[in-house]
Amino acid sequence: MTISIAIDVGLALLVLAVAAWIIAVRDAFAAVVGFVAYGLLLALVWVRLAAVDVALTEAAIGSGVTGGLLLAAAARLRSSEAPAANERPGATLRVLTALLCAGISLGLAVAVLSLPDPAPTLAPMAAANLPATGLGNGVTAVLLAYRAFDTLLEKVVLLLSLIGVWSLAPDRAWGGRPGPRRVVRPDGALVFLTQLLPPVGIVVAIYIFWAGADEPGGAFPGGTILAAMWILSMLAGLVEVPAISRRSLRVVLVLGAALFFAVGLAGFFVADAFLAYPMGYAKPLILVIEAALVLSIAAILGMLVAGPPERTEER
Amino acid sequence: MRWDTSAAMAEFLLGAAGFVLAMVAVGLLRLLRGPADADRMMSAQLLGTGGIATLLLWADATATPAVLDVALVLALLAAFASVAFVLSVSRPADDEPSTKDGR
Amino acid sequence: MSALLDAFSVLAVSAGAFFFLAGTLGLLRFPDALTRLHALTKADNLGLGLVVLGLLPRAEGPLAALKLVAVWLLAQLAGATVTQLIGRAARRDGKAA
Amino acid sequence: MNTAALFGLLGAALVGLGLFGLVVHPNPLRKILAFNLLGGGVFLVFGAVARRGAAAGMGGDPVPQALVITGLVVAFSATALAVSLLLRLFQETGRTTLRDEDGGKP
Repeated sequence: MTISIAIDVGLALLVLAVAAWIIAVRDAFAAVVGFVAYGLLLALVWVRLAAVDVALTEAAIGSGVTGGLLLAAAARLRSSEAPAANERPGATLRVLTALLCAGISLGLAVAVLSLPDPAPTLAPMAAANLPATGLGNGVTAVLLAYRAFDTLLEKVVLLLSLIGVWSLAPDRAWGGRPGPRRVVRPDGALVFLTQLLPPVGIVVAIYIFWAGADEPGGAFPGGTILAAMWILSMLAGLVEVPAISRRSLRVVLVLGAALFFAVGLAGFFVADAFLAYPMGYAKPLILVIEAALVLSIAAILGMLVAGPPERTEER
Repeated sequence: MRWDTSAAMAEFLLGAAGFVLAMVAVGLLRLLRGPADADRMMSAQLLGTGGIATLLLWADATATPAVLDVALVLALLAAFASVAFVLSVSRPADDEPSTKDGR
Repeated sequence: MSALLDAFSVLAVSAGAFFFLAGTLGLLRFPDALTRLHALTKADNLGLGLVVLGLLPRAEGPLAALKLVAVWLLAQLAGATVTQLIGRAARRDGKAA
Repeated sequence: MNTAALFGLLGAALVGLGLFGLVVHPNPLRKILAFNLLGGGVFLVFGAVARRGAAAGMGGDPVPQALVITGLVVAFSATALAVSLLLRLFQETGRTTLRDEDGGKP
């Protein structure tokens, strides 16, 4: 299949060129647009690497939500002056850095080329234990059964980073709403898009989450799509950004991690180990946890993009 | 029965996917040249559409229907970055006369 | 029948690929932003549309066909919106320059 | 050369590029971008390892793939935190430089 090889080589060169351009270009906004393209191309690379689950997550997070976040930041920072010339490292330093970085790349490349053959893999074990989980998708099984502990801690990391963002709020705005007040703009195309897209997006998100049990999909891309739809509605002024002190918001934020943790603790009593699922109940439990995770991921990502609170309730 | 043709068809679809990908890659030159933000957004938009078409062709050529879902997510979020950008720069009191837009 | 459908797929996909070629050429060769935008919308609408049309008869089951159509519709919606935003930005750039 | 090795090498190159940008760019937003490029490279190396581990009817070893999915989400949360810090710095000082200009902070 020479066409396949040609496509792979072309795609790799394209990603490399876009990445080099992102580093080299002067204008910050142009670099961010390049980054959106980079995320999209990486999603294609993941498909070529037969990692469709990763491709879905990359498509949703990498080019979608991260792109929006960075473009919005670039827009708000446009008025800031360019860094002074004396802040740029000198030519000698740059050459030295380039050499060092090239050395690191070279070392990694050697490591990639000298990976053991045959490759060590956990795929047979993952496949052999799939029937016990009732799932059909190995990646979902790893995320929510075999390595559930990692996923639980990752939820905690997400919450911690949200607390980090909130802690940047000025004292007077604590407990208030992030971002400026937004009004619905009388603008045909945008209103049309922001009213039509979220319902479709919610359906797609639920489908991706549901398919995740047996096909590529799952809580991460599902939750991210939901987050993107929420962000769109908030930006368009169709939905108010919730105040961070609101109890219902906080419940949704911790719901995923809390339920995950509770099921994990229950594992001590019903299945002899933390995060062990009782026989025969693995799949329903996993689906319930995943549903909670979808909601929590959507809420956390949405609030992360919204940023620290800036205005208090009474304004 | 299409035993004999299906392999050739897969090869053709893969070739078409490569062609579309190559085209939008060339279109990325507009990202390099600019000169305005509008031009850069255009080439990103073209890359998005081309990437979606490439994924649809791959899904068929390699018989992996799950790849369709990736295309679906990309299509859903295709406008997200641009719209987020526009909405976050504009203030409520926007000076643009939107009604005068012909399109 | 299947040979006919295959021929249809080949034709539609080829035509779609051609519109991507046209869109790219237009994007690179046309002199100003608004004409470039015009070229872009051709690739957007017709290129993807014809590829979807060519793949439809080969779709495995109604769900796959539904997804193909949904992808095209979503891309249309995104394309229309972004085109409008870009067009406005291009006019503003033109005025500023 | 097979697909896994090719994209693994791409990942290695991206790590170097991202690291270079992270070091030499004085603008924090560009540093955030470079950090994400670097992250993408690391994930691709994982992807190459996963692809090589294809077995038992799976296209790749699901364990590194799951790690990458977790990593993507964590990378996003780190990016969002960094962007918030940067925007807050800009709000407070009107500048986005990390340089401590005249010896001390006002």
